[in-house]
Amino acid sequence: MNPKYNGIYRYFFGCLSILISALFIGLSFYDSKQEFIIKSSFINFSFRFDALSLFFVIFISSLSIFISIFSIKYGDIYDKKPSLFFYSFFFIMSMIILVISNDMLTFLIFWELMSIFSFLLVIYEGSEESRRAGFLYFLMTHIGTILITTSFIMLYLKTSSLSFDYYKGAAGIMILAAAITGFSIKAGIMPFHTWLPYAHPVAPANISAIMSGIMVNMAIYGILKFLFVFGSGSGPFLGIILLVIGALSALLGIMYAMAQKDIKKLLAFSTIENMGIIFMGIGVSYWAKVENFKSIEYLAMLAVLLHVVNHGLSKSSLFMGSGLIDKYTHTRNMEKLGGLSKKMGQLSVLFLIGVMSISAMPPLNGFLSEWYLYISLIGSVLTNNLYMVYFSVIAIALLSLTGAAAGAAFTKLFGITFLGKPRTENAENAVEPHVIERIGIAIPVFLCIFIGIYPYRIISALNAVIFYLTGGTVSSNPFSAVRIINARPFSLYAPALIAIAFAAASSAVFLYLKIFSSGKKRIFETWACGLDEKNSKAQYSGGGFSSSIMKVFSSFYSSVSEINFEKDVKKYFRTKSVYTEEINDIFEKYIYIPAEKLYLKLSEIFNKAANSENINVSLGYLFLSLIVCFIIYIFIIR
Amino acid sequence: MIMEKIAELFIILILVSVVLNVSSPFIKFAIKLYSFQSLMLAFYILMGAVHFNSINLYGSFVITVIFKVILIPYFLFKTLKKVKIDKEIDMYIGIPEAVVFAGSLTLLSNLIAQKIVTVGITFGAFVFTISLATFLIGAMLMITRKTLFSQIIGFLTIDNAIFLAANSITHGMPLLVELGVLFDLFVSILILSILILNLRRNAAA
Amino acid sequence: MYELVLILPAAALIFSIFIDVLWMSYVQLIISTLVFLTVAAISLFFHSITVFFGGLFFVDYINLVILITVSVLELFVAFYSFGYVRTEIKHGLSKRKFKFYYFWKNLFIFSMMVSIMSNNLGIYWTGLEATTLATALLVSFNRTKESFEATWRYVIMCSAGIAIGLFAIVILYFTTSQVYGESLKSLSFINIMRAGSELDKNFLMLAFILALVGFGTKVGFAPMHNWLPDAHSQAPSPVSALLSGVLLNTALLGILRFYQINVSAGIYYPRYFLIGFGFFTILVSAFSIIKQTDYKRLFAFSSMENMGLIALGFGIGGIAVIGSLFQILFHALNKGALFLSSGNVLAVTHERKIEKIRNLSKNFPITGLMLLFGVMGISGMPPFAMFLGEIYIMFGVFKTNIWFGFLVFLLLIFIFAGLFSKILKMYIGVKDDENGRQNENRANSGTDKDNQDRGEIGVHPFMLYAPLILLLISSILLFYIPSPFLHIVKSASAEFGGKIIF
Amino acid sequence: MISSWTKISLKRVGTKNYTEIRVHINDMTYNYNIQHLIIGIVQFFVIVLLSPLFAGFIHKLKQRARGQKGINIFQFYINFNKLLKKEVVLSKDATFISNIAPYIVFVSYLVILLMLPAFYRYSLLGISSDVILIAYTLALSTFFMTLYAMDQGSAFGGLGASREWFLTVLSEPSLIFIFISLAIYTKQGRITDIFYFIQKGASNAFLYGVHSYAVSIAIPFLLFISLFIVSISENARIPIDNPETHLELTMFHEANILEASGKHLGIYEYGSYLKLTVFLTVMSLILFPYMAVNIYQIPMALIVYILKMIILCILIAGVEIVNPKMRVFRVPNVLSVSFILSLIAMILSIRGF
Repeated sequence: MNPKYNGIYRYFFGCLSILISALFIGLSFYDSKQEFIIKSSFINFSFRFDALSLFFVIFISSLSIFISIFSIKYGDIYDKKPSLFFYSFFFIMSMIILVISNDMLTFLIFWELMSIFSFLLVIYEGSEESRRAGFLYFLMTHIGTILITTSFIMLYLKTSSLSFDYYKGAAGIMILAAAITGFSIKAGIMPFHTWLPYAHPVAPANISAIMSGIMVNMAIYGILKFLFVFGSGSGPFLGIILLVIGALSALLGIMYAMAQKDIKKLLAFSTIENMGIIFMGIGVSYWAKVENFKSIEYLAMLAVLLHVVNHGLSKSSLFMGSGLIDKYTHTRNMEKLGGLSKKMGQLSVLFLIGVMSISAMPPLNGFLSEWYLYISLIGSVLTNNLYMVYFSVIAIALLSLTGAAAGAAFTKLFGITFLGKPRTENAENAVEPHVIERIGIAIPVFLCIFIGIYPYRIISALNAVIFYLTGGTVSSNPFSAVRIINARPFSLYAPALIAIAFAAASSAVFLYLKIFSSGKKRIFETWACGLDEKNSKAQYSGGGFSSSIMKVFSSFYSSVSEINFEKDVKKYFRTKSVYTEEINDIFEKYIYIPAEKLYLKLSEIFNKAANSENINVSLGYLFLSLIVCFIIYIFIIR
Repeated sequence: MIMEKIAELFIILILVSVVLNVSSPFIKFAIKLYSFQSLMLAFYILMGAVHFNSINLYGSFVITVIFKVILIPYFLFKTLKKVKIDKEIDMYIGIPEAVVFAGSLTLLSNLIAQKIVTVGITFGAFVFTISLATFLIGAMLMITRKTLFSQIIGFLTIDNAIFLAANSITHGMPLLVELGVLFDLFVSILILSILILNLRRNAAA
Repeated sequence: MYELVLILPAAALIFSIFIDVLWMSYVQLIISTLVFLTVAAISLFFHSITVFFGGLFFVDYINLVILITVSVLELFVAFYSFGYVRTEIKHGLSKRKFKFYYFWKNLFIFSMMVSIMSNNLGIYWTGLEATTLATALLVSFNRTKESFEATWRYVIMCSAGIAIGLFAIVILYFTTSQVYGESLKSLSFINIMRAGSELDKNFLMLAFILALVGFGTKVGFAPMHNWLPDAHSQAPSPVSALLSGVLLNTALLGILRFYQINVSAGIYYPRYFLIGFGFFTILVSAFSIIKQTDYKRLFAFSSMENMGLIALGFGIGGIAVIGSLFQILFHALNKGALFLSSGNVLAVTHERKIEKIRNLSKNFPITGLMLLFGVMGISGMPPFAMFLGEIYIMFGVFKTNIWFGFLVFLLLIFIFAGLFSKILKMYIGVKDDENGRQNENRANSGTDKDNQDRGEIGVHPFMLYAPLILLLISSILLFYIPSPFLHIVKSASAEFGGKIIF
Repeated sequence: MISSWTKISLKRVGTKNYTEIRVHINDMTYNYNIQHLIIGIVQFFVIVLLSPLFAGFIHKLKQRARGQKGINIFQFYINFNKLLKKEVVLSKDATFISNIAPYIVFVSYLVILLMLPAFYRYSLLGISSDVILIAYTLALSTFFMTLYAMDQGSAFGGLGASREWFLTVLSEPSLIFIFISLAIYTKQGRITDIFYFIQKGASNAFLYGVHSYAVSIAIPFLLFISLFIVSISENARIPIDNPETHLELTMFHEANILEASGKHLGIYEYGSYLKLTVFLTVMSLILFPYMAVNIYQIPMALIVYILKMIILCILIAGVEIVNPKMRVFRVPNVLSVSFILSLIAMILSIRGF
């Protein structure tokens, strides 16, 4: 391989994934009800475009087009090991084929292929950190796959068919529970989330963007397929469980996000949060489906689908942005950044919009889906159902807490990283990213704004999916109020109107100030109580920013912090003190690590007993098993 | 009738040789006992051959004598000479306990044989008891003794037990099969001897 | 044509005595290819049970599956050996040793072929014991203390086990001689099957149990498995591949024959014994695998697990039998790839310990990736064909009991975790400081210049291609299974009462 | 699809000389006519213009209670005007955030006020005056204010931002809860509808003795207390924050805008008055929902509104005078009380009191 041509892989696979994604988009627009089967000798690979998979095909393809555009330039730091582009191409393809597959073996094969390629991308950097992350990720995802396989096996035994066509309404509670558990491992829902904050940060940024923006949503696809297509529509408590788990993981996800220093890790925890929000929507929708509250079902489903789109767009753009920060400053640690906004002006604007979108600030798209979720939760409170009322009240409480905490976490992210003074030289030497990289981020960010302000087009498009899943639609009318339990209009959020109001009010204020205030401006240094203003260390640090909130919610964390002073120095004139803080995941600490220890202990006992070095013992086992079999035999023949 | 009694004597001698084997820590003696035991087996087969006038059993007698009585003990002796071990030192259970254990295994096998043997076996449950007991005691030898030779002896005892069973409950396996089995046994003893030598050399080095 | 399958390995055996090693590697390639072609031709035109060599040997659907497995794996092992011999000779092993290697390997193959195709159970026994003896000296190929100990354990345990198997054959012979009289005829499998229900059921079952424990020792069922990890670890890698991929299946064939006889006689208890041993084997392997420190032992435990799974499948019957039959071939391919690619690492570094091997992604990019993918395949992940086998077995398991299915899956997850954590550590793990320094010192103190670069460059390209192609085949088989093989599997499963639902 | 979109029909209605813009799609009609629009705009401007007065009134009350002479209650208008005339001093480290954040903060309060009914049943943005939207718009203002605080790289800015979010994380859920409790209580989602509903129910019950809607005193009372606590925390009032101090240890709100000057400071200050007014207005509506339904009731409603606001101002000033400032980490205790009160209110309203 001539190093001169290294870039060719990047261009080739980048363009290829753009082309094929575009092809799939075209295919799905061309004819929405295609079905084809590739016959092999033993298993048939059948594929089908239905409304749900169509939605996901377009979603995956369009996001991967943006990310591919981005990585065409961004990837040049990975030119030395071009396997990145190869893997990521297949990663995208396997996801696209996954959502159109129409029988269980095809589904499982491409599901696992997706996992394998994403795993290879996680360990791409080849560091010790990436090994641990990769192992954890692959183990967890394997467990998930096995649970999914289990549910498919049970479906197969029930219907004696491999094709999805026969699974409609066949899945009972057991099957659904297994499938949901399996998929929620992939989605990173709270008790199973441990892999996610490790795996997402270690991968290259474009891969993190794909994983967080697209891949976790494959789990949502699976759950929707199982609950709303295969599900027999029983067990309303499943919906409630999903709601509660979703709410908890939303809250805990964002609480942990707030505590992070690593930009990508923060974003990864935020992915957990958003998956939690999506799960809440699914839970409400499924519960409403079982209990036959139609309009709540549709609204919650709209919330789910919209949030999938919104989260995909904003999270992928944020991950791409974090990749650019990493690329141009060589660090992802917020405590070493700061003041990037001056160096990377355009990126910071894009990043700001992404951050606003993901923390659900009103005129943008993130708020839209959360609003629908709130409305459906309020609706389920209003149904007066005996149990759901309390759970949805709790869910509203947790969701509102999540919303506020998301604001705090992302203020920290943006404020510490982009604003203030540069904290290290890394941050000082940053430059504006290449234009192609900016374009790659700009498109999803633009879409965020577009969907946020003018969502009617996408809602009317999503109605096809909602109809496929639930049998009803949500009005895509700008001025049609939502109804939740009875025919009376309940409420309305008209984003376009709000946006216009914002624009009008700001221009009015601007004009007023233009006319009535002095336009004088003076640039001067920040007042720092007379101290040296060059000292960037005087700024608030990221850890300090979140510490007060963390102190209030300290029961969620198991944090260990200590301050080390140099010894033998005068008490009040220390030259140096070291503050270390370690924030541990409570699930990791109280569930995963003890489980691992238990397994290792058991294996040690087993290993000692079963794999004895002593040949006499081995022979003893041989004859012992003979005798045991003999005794059983004697009992059998009587 | 008298033939049967004589055959029973041979069989009892097999069991006795095995029990003697258990009671002695000397390897040379054990190999000799094995040779004797195989000879008793061969005589037993010969009795069967005379009784049924079966050419198959005559052939079986010949190859048993060649392989089990002569060749295998010869090679074991040769190896033993090179390795220079004469006594079993490490045992998991002491000799008196082992002998008592062997006795109880015989009782156990009698019990099992009574239970299993229902239909016409040539010489009845008696042979089955003995062969099972021999089998189990051989297994016990393999399990309880650490020296490699004792393990080989135990293995060979098991093999003899199976041969005894084969020649008592049936009129011997087909000659082709028997030849193959004995040849395999012989080769395995050869290989085990080589291994003993190599292990010894490695341990010495 | 059928005779060729026996004659060709015998010819190779004879050649190996007289021809120089380097020439022998070519001859071996040709003969292995011929064997493969013969078996391919047999399986293409196979339509019913065929007897040859005067009724002593036969081919039916079940042993044809194993025959195909042997011939395919043998072909790749021959390929691999071609490079292996050259690499090892370059690294300073004597040619005479490899003459030995070829001799014993061909004897092993020959006796295995005899064993697989024998119609007569006595001959089956002889062949199986012969495989033990033929591989014994291959296991001690390295002539170290560990290898001799492993061989000792292997020979003693397998001989004792197979002696028990002989007991089973004796009892079976006694039972059948009631029908056919005392001759070679009453050990003929075809005849026994024909007699079927006339035989004494108690004795048949006793024979089955003895066969299960006896041959099960050689299959590697827990708790009789103790020889297996050591032997697999100490044998030269191509031999390990053969041991794991086909020898275990050959031993399993014996159990299956007894099982078939029992089934034909209408006895249904044996399946519980198969399920029990299969499950227990998976259990033991699941809890032992994480504690292994030697990477070839790791794969050995994985082989145990897979044999357990196959036995489980046969025991459960129905749809699971198809899975088990698939698994026999697919496991051989995948495990072959694993052992062969681990052989690459071993051939260059001469290190068996996992902790001594680090950062394969840099030094052995292709081999490391093959190991990684191989482990994925062996854990039943697509795009490798074992996915099919495993899922079909699990169909059966879940059909019997859902919770049992969950339990088996849990154990499989443990095994995957154990295997994968170790392999991943080898692939991109970073050494601890102390170990790292130690290893560096050893590398510098080495006299041989070739040993110093310790990379994939020191490996003959054939050693890379063989496992690569095996993995590729495994991957292709997931998407396309040749219809003759499918037909064979279907018919074979029909003999166990398997029903195929597509 | 387009056919189902907005149909805006303009027509002359009868003898009345105004145009009615009727927005109706499929099923829902929300009447807007010129009258509503004009009164909505008037209402908006009245509140916006009055808001510094309320703040000044509270300030004055506090000072008088402490025995000081006190400022002119129109002082804040003067301050605002003066600040506009001053030059803006920007930090060297300031970015575009510093230039846009004051506007966005200010405008988001304006937008909330556009949605809020004060003394007239319809507001200008009444059609889209969802309660959750209001709560999140408040969060938007906090978001930009804290970004502004962190923009200059001063130590106080980060401190202020951190503390501001600390408060918001605790009070925002309470606020949302209060709003959603109201929504559940009335089964209405829009703030205009909510208070109209309460008003109608109350008037039906008390004036005509018709219990056509569920009427409760307990629930609004609980919500009022809860909202009172929240508004004290959100508006940086005394037990939690002190808007008059610039001591770094006690600053919450002021630390955020410490670097602001000139017109930026002016609109920040004005924004804080607006925010106070928003909270006071909502409280006043919970306390005594009386809004004009037609143009003739407006003078009465306006007077009632101002009266209510004066009462609330006195209340807040009273609380500020009586209480000392509390430790930062005692704030969660107080806010959790508000949260629980609103939770109880919600549960009560579900079960149909």
